[in-house]
Amino acid sequence: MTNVDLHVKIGSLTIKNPVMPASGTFSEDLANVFDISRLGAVVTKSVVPDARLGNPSPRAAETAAGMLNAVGIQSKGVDAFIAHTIPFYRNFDVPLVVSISAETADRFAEMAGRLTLNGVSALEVNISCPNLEDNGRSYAMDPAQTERVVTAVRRTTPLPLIVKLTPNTNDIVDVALAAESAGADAVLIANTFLAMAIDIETRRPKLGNIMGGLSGPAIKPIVLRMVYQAARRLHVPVIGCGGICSAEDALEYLIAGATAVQVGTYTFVQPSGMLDIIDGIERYAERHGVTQIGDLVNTVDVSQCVSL
Amino acid sequence: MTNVDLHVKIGSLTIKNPVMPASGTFSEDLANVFDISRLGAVVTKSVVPDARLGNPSPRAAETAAGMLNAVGIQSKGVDAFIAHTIPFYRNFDVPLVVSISAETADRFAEMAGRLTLNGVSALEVNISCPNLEDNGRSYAMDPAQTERVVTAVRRTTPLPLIVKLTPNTNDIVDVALAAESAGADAVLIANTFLAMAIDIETRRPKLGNIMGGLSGPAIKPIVLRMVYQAARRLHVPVIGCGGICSAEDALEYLIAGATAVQVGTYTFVQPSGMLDIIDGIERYAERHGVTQIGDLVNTVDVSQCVSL
Amino acid sequence: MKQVLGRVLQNEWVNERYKHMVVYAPEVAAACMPGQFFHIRCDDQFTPLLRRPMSIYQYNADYGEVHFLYSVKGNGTTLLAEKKIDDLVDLFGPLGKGFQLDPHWRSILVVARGVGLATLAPLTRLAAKHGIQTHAILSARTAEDVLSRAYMEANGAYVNVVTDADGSSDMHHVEALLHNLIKETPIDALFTCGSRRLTNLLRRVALEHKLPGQVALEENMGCAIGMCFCCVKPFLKDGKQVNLRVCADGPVFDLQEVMEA
Amino acid sequence: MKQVLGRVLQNEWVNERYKHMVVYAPEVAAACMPGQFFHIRCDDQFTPLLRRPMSIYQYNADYGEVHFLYSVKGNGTTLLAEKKIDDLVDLFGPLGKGFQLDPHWRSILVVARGVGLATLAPLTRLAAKHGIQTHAILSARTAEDVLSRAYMEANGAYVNVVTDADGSSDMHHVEALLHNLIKETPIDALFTCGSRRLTNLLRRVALEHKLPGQVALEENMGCAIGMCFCCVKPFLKDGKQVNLRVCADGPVFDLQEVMEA
Ligand SMILES: Cc1cc2nc3c(=O)[nH]c(=O)nc-3n(C[C@H](O)[C@H](O)[C@H](O)COP(=O)(O)OP(=O)(O)OC[C@H]3O[C@@H](n4cnc5c(N)ncnc54)[C@H](O)[C@@H]3O)c2cc1C
Ligand SMILES: Cc1cc2nc3c(=O)[nH]c(=O)nc-3n(C[C@H](O)[C@H](O)[C@H](O)COP(=O)(O)OP(=O)(O)OC[C@H]3O[C@@H](n4cnc5c(N)ncnc54)[C@H](O)[C@@H]3O)c2cc1C
Ligand SMILES: Cc1cc2nc3c(=O)[nH]c(=O)nc-3n(C[C@H](O)[C@H](O)[C@H](O)COP(=O)(O)O)c2cc1C
Ligand SMILES: Cc1cc2nc3c(=O)[nH]c(=O)nc-3n(C[C@H](O)[C@H](O)[C@H](O)COP(=O)(O)O)c2cc1C
Ligand code: FES
Ligand code: FES
Repeated sequence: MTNVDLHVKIGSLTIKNPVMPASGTFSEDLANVFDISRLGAVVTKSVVPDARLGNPSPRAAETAAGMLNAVGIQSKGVDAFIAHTIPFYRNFDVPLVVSISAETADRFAEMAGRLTLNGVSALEVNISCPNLEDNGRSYAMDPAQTERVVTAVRRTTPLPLIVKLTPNTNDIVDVALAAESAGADAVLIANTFLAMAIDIETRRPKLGNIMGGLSGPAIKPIVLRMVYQAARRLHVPVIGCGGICSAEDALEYLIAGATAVQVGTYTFVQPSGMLDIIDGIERYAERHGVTQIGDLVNTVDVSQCVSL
Repeated sequence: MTNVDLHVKIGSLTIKNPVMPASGTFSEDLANVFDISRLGAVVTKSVVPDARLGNPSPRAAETAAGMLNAVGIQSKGVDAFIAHTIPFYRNFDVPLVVSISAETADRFAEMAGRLTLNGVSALEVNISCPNLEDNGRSYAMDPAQTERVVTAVRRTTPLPLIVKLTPNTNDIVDVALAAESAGADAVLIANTFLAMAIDIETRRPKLGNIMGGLSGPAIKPIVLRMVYQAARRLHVPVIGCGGICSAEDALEYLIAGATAVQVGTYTFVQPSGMLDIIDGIERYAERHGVTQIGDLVNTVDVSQCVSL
Repeated sequence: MKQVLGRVLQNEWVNERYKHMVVYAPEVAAACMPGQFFHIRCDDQFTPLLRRPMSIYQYNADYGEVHFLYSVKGNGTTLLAEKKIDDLVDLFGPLGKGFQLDPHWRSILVVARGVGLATLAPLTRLAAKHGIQTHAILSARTAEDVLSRAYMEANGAYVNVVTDADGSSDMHHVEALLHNLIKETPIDALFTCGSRRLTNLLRRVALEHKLPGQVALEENMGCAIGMCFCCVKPFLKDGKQVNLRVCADGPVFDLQEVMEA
Repeated sequence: MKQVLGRVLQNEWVNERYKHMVVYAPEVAAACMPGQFFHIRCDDQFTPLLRRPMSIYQYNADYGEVHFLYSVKGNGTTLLAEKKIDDLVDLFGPLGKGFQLDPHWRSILVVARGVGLATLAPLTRLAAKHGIQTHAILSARTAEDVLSRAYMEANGAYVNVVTDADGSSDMHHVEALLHNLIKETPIDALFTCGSRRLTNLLRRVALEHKLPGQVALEENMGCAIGMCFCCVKPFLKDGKQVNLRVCADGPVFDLQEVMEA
């Protein structure tokens, strides 16, 4: 169609364009809406070792330019996942990224080992979900914990590892460096912000779980800043995720330093929005004479700025 | 006018209603728009020891339901402040809260001492401004640093101390507890989130300072969560600040545990918006049979929720 | 399911709180079933960010029309209410599993209140097509608030109206009415929507009379197509709790399996 | 300064990119001065969140009218462009310090391009009131794009049009034109707006001819009344850099003090 080469590399995995869905906001169902093989990759909802019910309802609430969710991880467990989900994606010509989550490093490693299967192109290690740990804490809040769990996972699989970080930390760069040094092939910035909303008439939290994760356009400027800070320091690719709702948003992330992006909440707003984003990136690249999309990554021009 | 008593106490200071402006979003100029003595208190832009130019322009950019600013602290210094600003407010029947900022604990303490003056009702200790410290770091990212600076300030002034925290931390509760144990009369949650935006056509950051602080409705759910977490653990009052644009928003904060609130960005949207918020709080209290507004504080009902 | 930009043909107040919107959207009008819904984007800005689920109130494949009957309550529905004739409205659907009618049934009993009146109205028409008689108990604050009465009657339903105004909407009275109707006519199945109290009542009555029943539920939604698990409610299947998605496993569920109502 | 809800009397395209909006707002129309601006809320949602600064293009105290001439470029101005007659628009103003005219002057020279045409138009009228003759150089892409020509001429200005289309807007050509005009007529002061290149040029010319000058600047704004220091630009006062607020210390500044242009 055009002269722009949109391929990017995430470790040993090459994907045909830098746009993929965010874990938990995508499933087989979207194949009913558009041809999902047009995506750079597909990413599953985080799968956990055993079947889980997830959190009580209500699980979603809306905020200004954002949404809260406290789905937790409702999952049929890894066995059902291997039996049903992986085979489904064999019908599509698109790399499958499987997001995994667990409550101990050992179980993380065990999951990674079991999921090192034909048809799985990469693993996304979700050490950041704010709903699973005590008081919203997670591995990815702390560099040492991050290093520990990524090291364990690295031992059990040769698949490319994408480590998904939490934005609920005061030093994203240290955590990202810890993930990198433990063997991550890419870091994904970021999961949702721990947040809350209250119904003032009933005085009850709007989520059954009291707190939940904030996603959507509201968070974009914060996550973009984190991607910028991390990309400056890491050698492995950074994948950006937070509030992307347009090609312009995705391009902001690429320019800030992301090699690829994930789109979450926007798919709820525009079910086929990811395709528009891919097309828009391509048009921008053409207009700006960018022949390989990777040439755009990390090109933010701060020469006229005073550094903070 | 009504039967609702809106007074609240911040340490030894009693204010006539729980609504005040946020530092940096208010100045003498607003007295041209409405009668500022209707506010619970007025709060000055953070004043620093010596005159400063602040950051390069552009200093502001807009984001989804939010804004970025990297004003830095443009200030005429504390001498000019004492000579001109404090006398101005003597004409108004409203408590004056002076926000102070400095780059070392000693200078913080020195400023607090100098500003312990007739006409100053409380000091707000801004240890959270993300623009002043290296790579966006600030005292309030760390409990030990917070304790150190608040202890120093506490020694030089008997005025009520409101310690303003940053949301750029992974444990707001520890930092708040540190401020409390060092002698804070209240903690103010929170300042802005370190964030960024890029113009994709020029590939330059939208702020002259590269990064800046995100404020406005976008951040409300995150800050509200922090207020909720801190209020559960502290004995001193929590003041909530982040994205408040309506009486409903202010009430959400009170119910979550804030004794008072500050309004920042919304004053740019509706210059007299704080008055509508005060009126709306009063109407809600009347409708709900709340006679003393303090009775609403910390009344969030989590009995039907599963705790995170 | 499709995402289409429909054109507003009508958007009028039917009483103080409800509006009736007719959208020209031939690409989707033909696929609608009673009990299904559309996920509607109320504005192209990000406040509100999410779409709003709205039941299909009426649909007409020949005219390419989809109708909604909605209560104007918050940000999203207020923006919907502002739409003028010829404005475009972004519809995604039809979504979810609708009501199931067994062709052997001869008559069904429908009990509705509030927005449930919108959801259950098209069921009457489908029932009529299958030669099934609808008996309806429509509950509202006042007689004027009973929105779908004319539409249901035009489709052959026998309608009983109960109101808060004359006290007849009281649960005891409705229960008595239900028992009476079931005694007098050979009711084959019960249908209801939304309200927790009505659902509880109907479940009890259904159990007592050993009748099957279906209920359309509501829950805050994210994706509306089964991906995000935001909209789940707890159900009882074979004695065990399962969390089912209102958008994809419902919004219509077996009355006996509902737990939370 | 006041915050008022004005009523839109007119909102029409004047060329491909610009619209002319007339708002009925008698509470503020009487207080307007050329060079001042209003801070306008384009929508009552939070996207966009902030108000947008817009120069006063014309004002008429007798009719209670305030006019804006705006280029439709982003989210805020697109929403403004959607306003229909009788819609309300939330104005805060008039704000800032306008142009200063010395009653002893006999003629002024105005050089404008783009939105500067809106900002400088009312100056001509005020000058005329004071018996001061305006000479204007209006620059645009094409002759049709020169928006305020008729309005300025109606207020007695001598207008020179330069365009990109015929190459006459080239800086060298404009500079020559300036020198010529100043030689031929007794110009007392220079005025311009916005464009960096024009400002630089005018500053040089003003210095050379020892003429005073004023320039209206633009910067992203928060509060627009001097509180937040978001809108500052660097200026040279007595040889030292100071950061002045475009909203409160300007938007009109002494041409010689501008640093960044
Ligand atoms: C399957 C289904 C069918 C529905 N059909 C109808 C109908 O035909 N007519 C009608 O008037 N209403 C119907 N509703 C309810 C309707 O979706 C809500 O009234 C609407 O979303 C409120 O939006 P708002 O912005 O005006 O209100 P707000 O209260 O401002 O909404 C805030 C948030 O809460 C969510 N929300 C609020 N109430 C509900 C609710 N009852 N269900 C789901 N989410 C909610 C909104 O989606 C939004 O995210 C239906 C709901 C569902 C789930
Ligand atoms: C004192 C003053 C007077 C002005 N007068 C006029 C006028 O008469 N006619 C006219 O067409 N324009 C005028 N402008 C510029 C006008 O304010 C911007 O074009 C407008 O804000 C763009 O808004 P947007 O949402 O359409 O664009 P966007 O590009 O979507 O705006 C994004 C953000 O950038 C800010 N922004 C973008 N451009 C400017 C700018 N040039 N100045 C300040 N902020 C900007 C917006 O306020 C907003 O926060 C004036 C600006 C100032 C400061
Ligand atoms: C409803 C919902 C469910 C989510 N579930 C998961 C999950 O299971 N695992 C995970 O790593 N992230 C999960 N996320 C986080 C997203 O993958 C993504 O990181 C976040 O939403 C930010 O991106 P966005 O702003 O584009 O939505 C979920 C997000 C939402 C909104
Ligand atoms: C333009 C601007 C300048 C600010 N300057 C200061 C400051 O000098 N000192 C300070 O403590 N906080 C400052 N803040 C932060 C606000 O006081 C407030 O904490 C923040 O904006 C969040 O509240 P909001 O969402 O209501 O705006 C500033 C905020 C803005 C928008
Ligand atoms: S709304 Fe996403 S699964 Fe139902
Ligand atoms: S915009 Fe706030 S000082 Fe100018």
